[in-house]
Amino acid sequence: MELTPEDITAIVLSLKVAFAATALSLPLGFAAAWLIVFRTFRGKVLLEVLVNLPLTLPPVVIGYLLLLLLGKNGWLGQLLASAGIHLIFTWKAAVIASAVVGFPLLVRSIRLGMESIDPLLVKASRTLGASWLDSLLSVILPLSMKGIIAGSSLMFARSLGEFGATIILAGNIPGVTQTIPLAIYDYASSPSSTAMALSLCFVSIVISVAVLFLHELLSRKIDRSNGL
Amino acid sequence: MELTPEDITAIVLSLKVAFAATALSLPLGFAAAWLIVFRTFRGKVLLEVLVNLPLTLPPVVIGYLLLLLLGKNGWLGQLLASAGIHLIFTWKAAVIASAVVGFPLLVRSIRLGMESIDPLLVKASRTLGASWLDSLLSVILPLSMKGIIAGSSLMFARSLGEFGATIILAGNIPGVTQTIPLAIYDYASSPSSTAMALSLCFVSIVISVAVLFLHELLSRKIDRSNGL
Amino acid sequence: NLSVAASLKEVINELCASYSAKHPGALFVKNFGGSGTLAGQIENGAPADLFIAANTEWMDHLNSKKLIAGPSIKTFAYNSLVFTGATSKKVTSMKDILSLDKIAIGSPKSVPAGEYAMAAMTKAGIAGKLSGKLVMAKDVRECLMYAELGEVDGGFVYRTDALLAKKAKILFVVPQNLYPRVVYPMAVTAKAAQNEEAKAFLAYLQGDEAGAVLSKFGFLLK
Amino acid sequence: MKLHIDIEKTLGGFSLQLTTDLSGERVGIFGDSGSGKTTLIHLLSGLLRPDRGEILLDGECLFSSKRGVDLSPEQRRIAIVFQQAMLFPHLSARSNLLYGYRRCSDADRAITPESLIELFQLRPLLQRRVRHLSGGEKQRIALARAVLSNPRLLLMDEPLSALDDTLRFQIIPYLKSVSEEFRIPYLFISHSMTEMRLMAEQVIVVKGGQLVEETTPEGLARSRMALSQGGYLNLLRLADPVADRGLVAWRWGRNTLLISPDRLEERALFELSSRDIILFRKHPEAISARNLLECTVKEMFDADGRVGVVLSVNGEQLVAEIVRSAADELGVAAGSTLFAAIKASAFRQLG
Amino acid sequence: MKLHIDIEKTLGGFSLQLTTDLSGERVGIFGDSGSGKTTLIHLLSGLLRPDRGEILLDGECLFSSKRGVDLSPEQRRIAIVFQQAMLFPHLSARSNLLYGYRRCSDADRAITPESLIELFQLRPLLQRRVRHLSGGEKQRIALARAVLSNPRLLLMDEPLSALDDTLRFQIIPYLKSVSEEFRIPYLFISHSMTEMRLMAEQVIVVKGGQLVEETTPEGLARSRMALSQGGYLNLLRLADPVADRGLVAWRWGRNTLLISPDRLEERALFELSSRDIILFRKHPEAISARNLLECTVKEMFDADGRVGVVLSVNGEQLVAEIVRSAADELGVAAGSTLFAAIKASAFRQLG
Ligand SMILES: Nc1ncnc2c1ncn2[C@@H]1O[C@H](COP(=O)(O)OP(=O)(O)OP(=O)(O)O)[C@@H](O)[C@H]1O
Ligand SMILES: Nc1ncnc2c1ncn2[C@@H]1O[C@H](COP(=O)(O)OP(=O)(O)OP(=O)(O)O)[C@@H](O)[C@H]1O
Ligand SMILES: [Mg+2]
Ligand SMILES: [Mg+2]
Repeated sequence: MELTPEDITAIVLSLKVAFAATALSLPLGFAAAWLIVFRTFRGKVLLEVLVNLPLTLPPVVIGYLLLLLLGKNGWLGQLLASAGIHLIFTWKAAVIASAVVGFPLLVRSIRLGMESIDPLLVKASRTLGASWLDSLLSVILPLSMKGIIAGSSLMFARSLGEFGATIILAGNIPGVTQTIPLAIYDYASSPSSTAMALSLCFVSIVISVAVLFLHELLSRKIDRSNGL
Repeated sequence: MELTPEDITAIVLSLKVAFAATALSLPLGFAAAWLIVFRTFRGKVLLEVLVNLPLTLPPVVIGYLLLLLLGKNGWLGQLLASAGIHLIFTWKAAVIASAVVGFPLLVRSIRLGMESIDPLLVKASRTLGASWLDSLLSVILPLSMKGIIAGSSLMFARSLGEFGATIILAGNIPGVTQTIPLAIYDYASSPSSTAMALSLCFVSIVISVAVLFLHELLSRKIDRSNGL
Repeated sequence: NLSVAASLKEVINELCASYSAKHPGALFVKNFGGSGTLAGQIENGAPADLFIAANTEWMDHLNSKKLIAGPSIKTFAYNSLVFTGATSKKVTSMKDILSLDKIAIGSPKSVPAGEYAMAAMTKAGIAGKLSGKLVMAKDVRECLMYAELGEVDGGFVYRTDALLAKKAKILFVVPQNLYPRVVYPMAVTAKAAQNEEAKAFLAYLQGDEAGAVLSKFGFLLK
Repeated sequence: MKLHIDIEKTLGGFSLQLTTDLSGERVGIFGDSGSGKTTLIHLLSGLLRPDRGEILLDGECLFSSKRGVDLSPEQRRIAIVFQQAMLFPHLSARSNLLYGYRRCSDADRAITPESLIELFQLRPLLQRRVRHLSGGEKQRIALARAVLSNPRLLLMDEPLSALDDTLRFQIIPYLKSVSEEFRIPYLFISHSMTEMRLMAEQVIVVKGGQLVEETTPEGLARSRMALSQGGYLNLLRLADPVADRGLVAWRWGRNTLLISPDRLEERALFELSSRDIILFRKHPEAISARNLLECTVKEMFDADGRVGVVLSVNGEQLVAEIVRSAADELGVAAGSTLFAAIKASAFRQLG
Repeated sequence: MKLHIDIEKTLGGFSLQLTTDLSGERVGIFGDSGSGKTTLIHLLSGLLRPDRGEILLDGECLFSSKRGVDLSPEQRRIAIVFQQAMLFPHLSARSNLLYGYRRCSDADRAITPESLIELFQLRPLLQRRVRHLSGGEKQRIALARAVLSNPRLLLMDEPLSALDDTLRFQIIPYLKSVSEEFRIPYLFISHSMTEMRLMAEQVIVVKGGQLVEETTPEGLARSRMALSQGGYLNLLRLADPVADRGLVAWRWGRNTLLISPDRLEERALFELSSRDIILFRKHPEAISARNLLECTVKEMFDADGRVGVVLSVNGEQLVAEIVRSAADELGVAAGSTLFAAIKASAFRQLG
């Protein structure tokens, strides 16, 4: 097994993208889970559908829709462009693609974590003078940490494998937006470099196993510190 | 919004594939979850990694690996061929691709369901004369039904969106293996038929919303019948 | 910034390398993908200066939207359709493929090579008899992969792709009279219309040196 | 404290409708399970929103459907102590203790951690993990945590019922001293008559979401004497224990009581069931009961067929419970003299 | 039943090492929390695997590390009744009831559902959802379910401790009649001395995973008289109640006892604490206690400084508990005559 410098770049980029996508989604996923678990409001079903949508649509479609939204003519794209921000074709686009695709998995895990919090603990914090935001950060956040970690590891793993949405939104530019799956795609589309494709697959597997282990480790640690 | 007869075929095929993939994976996913939750054995970590692998690898890679395994020269493919079974390029291949890709999501949900079963209930059934298999079917299965339903709906939704692995293992043959995502891909590749692509996206979304609702409905019903 | 059809990856990489060697200041950012994907990206503001497509359809589409500097559209290269496979059966002409079990072509709706292959079969009068045997692939490379792995007896691919294969051999060349010419058009995007470097590279690609490289990879120059 | 409550709330099949004006520092809320006590205090603290009505605390409007006022829980400054301690499992004992204090504005910080740590003897617990605390220690921290949030009113929802008897009475003195030392009025929910008598000055009785009675703990205890397992529970404050042939002689006002040995403390609280007192008209001679007290009948009251006899024993008071036939036979009447026999083992030391 | 146990098992920091031969139909297992009782019955039933040793039931080897025998739980035919009923929540009461019966081979089906439904009065419950059953109903179903699996041995792990007092004693007669009518021997775990005395003929006491004592329920009760809150609990089987001026006169052998009214049944079981009996050397005249019994001292025993006085009352037996100084003062000795005063409210009806 040998890796070219380009492969190494792709691996580093993949890790960077997966990491950034996870970090970016965490606050949003946490907020979405909180809304779904602790709040009752109109349009909750809509939120649930929206959150779960990326799961159902093929990533290619998601990528295409994102391109329409964030592109030159998309309303969000125009907004960002007027602020001097160009996302398409940069590694940031890869981050956004991964983030959207992995979001439902993240929210589902955090929800499960939150659903096991005793609501009286939250109430207790409110009567002790914490505003809802304070209570969210000082009680709900630490107590749903297990779900957050599970969700993050799931999302990280999913991001490492994200292909369809990324190639559309970010392009397949070696050294800039070419993540491991895109590099594998490149290799695999030429019969002469199947071996290279397989080495990258192997790297991918090794990373995800490492993530799984890290997750087990962290969640055991949290079990211990919460005395569960 | 208009749908051609070919689109209708694709929709029906998609539903059939998603349904078959879910039905096929359920017993296996249930068994895998059971092994992980209730049993201690060597190689458990290996099983966990294997189950979670499809999450990390890009679907294209999964498709490629499945092709190597199930193809004419793959060992499993040869075995099946000698039994007169040819999977590749049939709708069954699409089922297998979807099943493999959705498997980690299914297992994770069933696990969460099983982890909430009081182990004493299982023990009680054993001392009442149930063998482990009997106890699995008469106690563990009905009590993890909520997780099974959540997992199935997740898996069904994921199957509806499966593209990367399917297109490699099953090809993109209209009327035979062309599911909704593949049809969208075909439409999207030509500048003139973007509108058709969007109608199919819309169908996809409608179906997944329906699945989400069905899931909510079923899991409430189970809540009620278990008196939780 | 180049947006290049994926099937041209190897040749473009080599051309860029040799250009850079002569013009040390030139820096390339290459994006490889399907022609439709690339066009969609350009339509939505992707920073591409030069677009090389695998067919004229998407080029025309962009041109009609005034995203391409119209006058700069040139032909990059031509290609030809061949039938390749690792089968032991004797296949030397369009008629012979009737004896095969499975044949891979690109999905005619989304893959130009598939469209050409379909046209050729129709013209040869065998399309009707093959309908159950065709395997539609996502792109040409997938066709080749199927052929290489022996999952199909053979497939219609471009000559350039067929030359990359190890196991699959070119069994016959599809007569040019059966299908429209395979053209790779290239153009500078509207945005880069005033970009001298882009124009210079475009000119280089039309030159003799580029021609030699293209021939090496199996492309036709006219 | 002046608390004006006039609220309605419907929850599923249950509806609460309650109007009352409470004043006084220590109010007990008594009622069967499901009568709406917890619902009431959730409404008061802002954790639940009444359907209609208003709540005024010391003149300030906390909620009013008419005026559209609805202060959030943190604005009301009403702390709750729950049945389970509800400590935050991810924080240390110290951080739990200071949770409310840290969120309290400087102006309101009348009570400081130091004083409470002293009073509640929390110092050795501060560094501990929550799960390494015993049930009683947890509840002590929870109580201190609530007090340190410097609330205007403390609501206690059966704060002791998850604890075993010993712990329960160890904590009661803390609860009372909190209110006294820091002038925090409280509402105290309990099913236990003894807790009620130790903790409350007045009691409201709730039933089916409605207020059915306003009374005193003593009145409540007497009216429910016949119904409860232990009858009327006399609470005796005893002092100066001295060992006496295997037993302990405690001073009870100007009397001495012989009691089976338990923990020795300078002063202690004992419980004695009205049913553990046997009355004689004449002095019985040799008797296994170690306490024989000469006493005068102060008054008598009826409770569901039983007779409560309020006795004066050298200035101290004791309620004995006898059946009607015994009352007739003994000729008990206000002013008559009797002998009360009590076994050494009948007393139960609390706390 | 003959049960030979000789096993070792280590679980984390806890290790169980137990060797005994039990015979008899009703064996109690007594021990503090954490002493290994549950572990022991899990080992017996095959839910846990001993590290070493052997278990023989009526000669059949259930487990032997030497011979490599380890029957699975369903092969052992040993049923367990747990502290919580552990009914399957997804099944109806009827399906729960028949769960074990359906899995029982024809040859072993000595007990039929019909007979048990009758005995346990389950007919009105059969169609109900599990969650619509009360705690006591659940436990009755759980017990019947275990019995209907036609086990060779029934293990009961504190089957009553999750129930309130009333329910608890409603169920005990069922438990006993099961063993008697269907000849199923049982091992019964409990912390309650009264349950032990009602349910067991012999008792093994477990401590720290070791067997520390083999005794009878009576021996156990006497030796622990001073330690437990209620002292020694006398169990009195009374019959033929007759109303008597607000009280109820029950027949106790050839004696009559006046007791505060509770449920009226032809025969009933009452509990009376040894501490609720006051002894006099002479007959006291007017007294509020409604029962004054003349009795003879049969024997006396010491328990941690207290004196247990075994009294014979017209052929019935009663244990009173007094302190040493009282024993001296009264001059109690075997053969002496005393008067025992007991208040009408001191009796507690069980079940
Ligand atoms: N969210 C709710 N939806 C429907 N009914 C409710 C809800 N919350 C409480 N109830 C009902 O309101 C009634 C009063 O409940 P509450 O908890 O106030 O009683 P409580 O007096 O505190 O009882 P306990 O002494 O058992 O704590 C109960 O019958 C309960 O079932
Ligand atoms: N799986 C386990 N791992 C480690 N220790 C265990 C395990 N199971 C039980 N123990 C320990 O074994 C000891 C005995 O437990 P066991 O449940 O048998 O006690 P018990 O006598 O039934 O107590 P109780 O009366 O509270 O039910 C306890 O100290 C317990 O902590
Ligand atoms: Mg309550
Ligand atoms: Mg136990």
